[in-house]
Amino acid sequence: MAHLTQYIYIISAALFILSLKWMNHPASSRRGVIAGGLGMVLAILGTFIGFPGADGVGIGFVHNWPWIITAFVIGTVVGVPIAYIMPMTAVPQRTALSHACGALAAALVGTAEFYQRQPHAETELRAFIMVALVIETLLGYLTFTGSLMAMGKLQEVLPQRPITYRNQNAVNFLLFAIAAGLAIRLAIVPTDTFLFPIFAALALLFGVLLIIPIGGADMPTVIAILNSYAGLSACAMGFVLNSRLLVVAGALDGSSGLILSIIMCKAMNRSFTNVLFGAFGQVQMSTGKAEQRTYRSASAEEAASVLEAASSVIIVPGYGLAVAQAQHKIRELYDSLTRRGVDVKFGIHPVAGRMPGHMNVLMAEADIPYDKLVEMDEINGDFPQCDVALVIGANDVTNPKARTDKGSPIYGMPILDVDKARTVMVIKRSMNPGFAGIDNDLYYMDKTLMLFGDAKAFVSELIKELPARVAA
Amino acid sequence: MAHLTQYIYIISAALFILSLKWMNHPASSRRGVIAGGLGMVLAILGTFIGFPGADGVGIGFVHNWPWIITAFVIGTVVGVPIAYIMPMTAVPQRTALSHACGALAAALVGTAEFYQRQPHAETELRAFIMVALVIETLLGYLTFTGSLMAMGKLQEVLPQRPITYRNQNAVNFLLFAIAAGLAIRLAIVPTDTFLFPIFAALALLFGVLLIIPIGGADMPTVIAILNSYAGLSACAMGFVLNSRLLVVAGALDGSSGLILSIIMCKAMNRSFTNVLFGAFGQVQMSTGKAEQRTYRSASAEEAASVLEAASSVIIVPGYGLAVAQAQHKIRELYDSLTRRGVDVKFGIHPVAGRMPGHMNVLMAEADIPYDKLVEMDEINGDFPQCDVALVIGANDVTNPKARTDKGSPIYGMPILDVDKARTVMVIKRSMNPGFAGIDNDLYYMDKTLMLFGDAKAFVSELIKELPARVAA
Amino acid sequence: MPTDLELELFVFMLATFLGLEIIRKVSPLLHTPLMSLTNAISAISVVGAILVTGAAGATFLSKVLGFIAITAVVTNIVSGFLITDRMVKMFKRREEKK
Amino acid sequence: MPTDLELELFVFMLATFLGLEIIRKVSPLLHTPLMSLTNAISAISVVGAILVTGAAGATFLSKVLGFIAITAVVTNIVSGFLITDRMVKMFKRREEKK
Ligand SMILES: NC(=O)c1ccc[n+]([C@@H]2O[C@H](COP(=O)([O-])OP(=O)(O)OC[C@H]3O[C@@H](n4cnc5c(N)ncnc54)[C@H](OP(=O)(O)O)[C@@H]3O)[C@@H](O)[C@H]2O)c1
Ligand SMILES: NC(=O)c1ccc[n+]([C@@H]2O[C@H](COP(=O)([O-])OP(=O)(O)OC[C@H]3O[C@@H](n4cnc5c(N)ncnc54)[C@H](OP(=O)(O)O)[C@@H]3O)[C@@H](O)[C@H]2O)c1
Repeated sequence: MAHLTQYIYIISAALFILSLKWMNHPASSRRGVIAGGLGMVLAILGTFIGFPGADGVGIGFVHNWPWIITAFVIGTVVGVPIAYIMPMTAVPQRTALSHACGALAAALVGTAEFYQRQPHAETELRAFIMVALVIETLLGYLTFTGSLMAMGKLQEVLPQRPITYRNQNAVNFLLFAIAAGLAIRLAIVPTDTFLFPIFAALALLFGVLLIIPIGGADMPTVIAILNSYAGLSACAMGFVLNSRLLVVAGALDGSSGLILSIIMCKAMNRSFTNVLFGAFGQVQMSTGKAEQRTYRSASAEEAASVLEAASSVIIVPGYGLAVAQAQHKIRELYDSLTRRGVDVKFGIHPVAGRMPGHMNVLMAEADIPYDKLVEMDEINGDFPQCDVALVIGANDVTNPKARTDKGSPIYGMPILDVDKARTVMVIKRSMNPGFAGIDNDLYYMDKTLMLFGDAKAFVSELIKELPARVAA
Repeated sequence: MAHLTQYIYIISAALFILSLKWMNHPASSRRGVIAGGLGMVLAILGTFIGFPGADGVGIGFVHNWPWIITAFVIGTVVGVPIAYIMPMTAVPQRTALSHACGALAAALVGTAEFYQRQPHAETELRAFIMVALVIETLLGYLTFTGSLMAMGKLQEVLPQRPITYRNQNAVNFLLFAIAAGLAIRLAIVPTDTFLFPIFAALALLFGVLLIIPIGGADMPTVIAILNSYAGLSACAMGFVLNSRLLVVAGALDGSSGLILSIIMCKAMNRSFTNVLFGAFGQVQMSTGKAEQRTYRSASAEEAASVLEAASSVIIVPGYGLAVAQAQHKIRELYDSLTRRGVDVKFGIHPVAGRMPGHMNVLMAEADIPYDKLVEMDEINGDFPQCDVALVIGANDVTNPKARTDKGSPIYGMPILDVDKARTVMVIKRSMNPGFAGIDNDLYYMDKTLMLFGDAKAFVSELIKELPARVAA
Repeated sequence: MPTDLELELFVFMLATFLGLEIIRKVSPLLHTPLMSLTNAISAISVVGAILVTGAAGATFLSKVLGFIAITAVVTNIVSGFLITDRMVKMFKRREEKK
Repeated sequence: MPTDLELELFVFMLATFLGLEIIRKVSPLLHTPLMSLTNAISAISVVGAILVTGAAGATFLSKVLGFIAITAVVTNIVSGFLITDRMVKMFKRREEKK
């Protein structure tokens, strides 16, 4: 039976790979999810089938069934509602929570193995196994608390702004150095069991301290990095348990997190270190105040008449749309304009919203066909020929300062060229700056109309105005 | 030391992977070749270092140094001149030859292992090892003779046309069935040593029979398939010797051959089975004769005046260019036209020539910058705006029948839309058909000028005419 | 003969290269579902959690830690695959209704 | 514990996926050098040939077959890498001379 398990694991790993491969296109993505789920079910069944006997080899029986079954039942009972009740706007928080769960599990398994193997420390906690084990638990515990902090910030339970104090980086570094020192000591002398709880506590603390100086708006990047850590932790578990399946799944997760964080950093024109140690949001917040400048604002009625006269409209959604949960209203607006023969497209910036691809999911949730969601590089050529660019709750990703003002904190970040459209309309609640805390020159252009109000409420009004005008 | 070897092997495998990765662009391709070479040197050194002792484990010494060193010296002495003397037009033949060498080596190693391990057959020729071993030798021997046949056909030592006889596929199948039967028997009873030579002989024979019914022009696809077999054979050797490095390198080679043959089949709109069992070339050869149709031909002088009047020219190279070795002359033509302010580009069809990418190598050899070599899908949009399409030794890849004539053997094959250019000029020696053996409607169009002559000679004349006309 | 460490390192190297290649090709449209999918897949640590909890000689500590671990990852598996499925189902090319 | 076969199958599966991903991305410009490069890489069977020839108890047959095998693959290694290098060096973006 143990051999059968190995073959099942090979199939399971292949399914995980196919699963990610099929995510390369929406048309095959559902197949991808099913392949992944099947791989997981096979892996679990395979593990039960191939359970080693008391002597560590051959056919055996799973012990402690009640514990295992209860845990499976609880996990399922908790998991199903999370999946179905969670609104799409809360996906970033849910992702952070599940990183926390995954990392905790890895850390706890590592801890259990550490104590369980003590009686045979000589053979079963050899140097390389201990190295893998301390990496597993270190990453596991710090990702656990780090992800919880990230979740708190995204859910706005914790303060969004970075919390900084003097010598913060030095303190963090010192803490990390102590934890690393203990880890090395444990790897050399695995029988020093009393050091383990201290090591674990330091890792947990370090996870908290690592996140508090990072602003709420940087949480998406942090989540991707924590994703990577959680994957590496599962990978390390694979080294401890000598399981290739774990190594492969962990490595896939690790590389995914790495690539997503690189994509995000690039789209924001920032470096890893800047995200992790920059306390970016806070510093800029204060530079927002400039001399009084004039802008034009308009009512929903006026805006509706502009939209109606247009033959092509590009809608640019941003973080404010997610906050206002306006996706379904936007779909109504899209329908209503399309019915009038207006050509409507969506310009999606890679870091609009609070997670890479976040806007795509929200628009898809509202049943907007995905071929209307156009990536930044592709849509930028279309703005000069477009009659109206309608910006809804987006700010930084449309700021022309990124192109021109070398002193600006967002200088060099690629943006949507909204300012090249014939007319620009911006729905937001005030003249307040966005995440980067800087003024947006777009709002002061002659061709720009500011539409003040909550995204959802304003779009509803727009929709109401549109048919009225047709009747007239 | 044996452990060091394992780490060296990991690095070596990583270098092979990087090597292929860097082939994704000409700018990094040299780095790719160097990485591959480095990986190979490391692997060889690692093997010497980690040689197992007489007991099969631990540090040991390499025996039979004189044999090994002599073999290395001979291999090097033979290999260097091949690399430097081989003209680029003969690359397909060289590739076939090297597949033969690689496959032979795999087959011989498998054979040696088979006899060497006989005394310990019980433990060292267990079922799975024998399965791998017979796969290794079967693929190795048949690829060896198959590749030699392919080389003979490409070098035109052997007749190009397919050799067919009644019940050919049945005979081949029977032969293969016997070989497979012996293989199974050997896998079950590895001590039946007398069966092995029969098995090997059948595999060698099968390689010959497999290739003779395939036409010379299909050899490129055959070579890619044999490439795949050679890789799989190395892979099987990895299973026999329990070496992951061999498994990885073999799998990389195997997938490369597979993908290249798929690309070629797609570009010809044919299936694998059609290539392997279709005896394609011969059947069509006879359908070439049609009623007399009129065409216009022109002299080099007239052609030169047309070229000079043009402001944009697309040159379409084909198999005839390789035959005539005209690549350097074409470079001169390119220079001369460019100097006159004519915009010159090259339209490269994926299966022009005798190997995928063959035309690119020839053009690169003549120092034509690779950004002027445009792939089919990209250049097809440019033909309608192009003054002159100059076809040099290409035929099938420009035949409009592929688009229109459902009965044509090349129907559905994507072609270069040469017929959409304002003027078409075709350099070839006669009105004879190309590989597919069918008439080319292109030649009978009103806007087409036939330029009869050997590609190299005719282009030389063209070049001579060009400056003369400027002076006039 | 290679040790376990050497084997696992080899596998790790291959899987990392593969992961980087594959993820780089994922459509930007799907980056959010991708994140929840990889997260669900990394819940493969359920294998380790089962091994720890179900082992013949599992101590009480192992059972408790393993129990928490299984609960946590099964939550991830269930919610991860289901929510990813919910997300990708939303992506439609042409509008079906109306 | 997994057997050798199971380990190698795992590695084979990974390497095949990786190969397919990577090769698919190779520029069509470079398909000819790609073929000679993979061919040179598959000459890694030199490792097997050395093991056969250099083994302590190698029979005369093993030595002869191994000798031929080494000669054949070393030819492939040397000519394969050198000719590929010659080819890729030819690919230039801008013309240097003149
Ligand atoms: N997506 C990612 O992966 C990611 C990762 C890290 C960082 N970020 C950062 O997040 C930012 C995203 O840019 P963005 O343009 O989408 O957002 P933004 O620059 O943060 O601007 C959002 C705008 O929405 C408005 N808003 C808020 N609530 C609203 C409501 N209920 N109704 C209408 N408007 C509302 C706000 O203006 P008012 O207050 O005036 O209404 C604000 O100016 C970028 O700076 C990016 O670097 C994103
Ligand atoms: N590249 C690959 O990977 C590959 C693989 C498999 C099959 N193929 C097949 O090979 C064919 C390639 O198409 P192609 O258009 O390049 O070649 P083609 O259709 O074979 O035509 C070559 C033409 O070149 C002319 N020619 C021969 N020697 C010449 C010389 N010395 N000077 C001038 N012209 C000469 C011949 O006409 P004259 O005799 O009148 O001079 C012939 O019509 C396709 O049918 C393709 O399917 C290619």
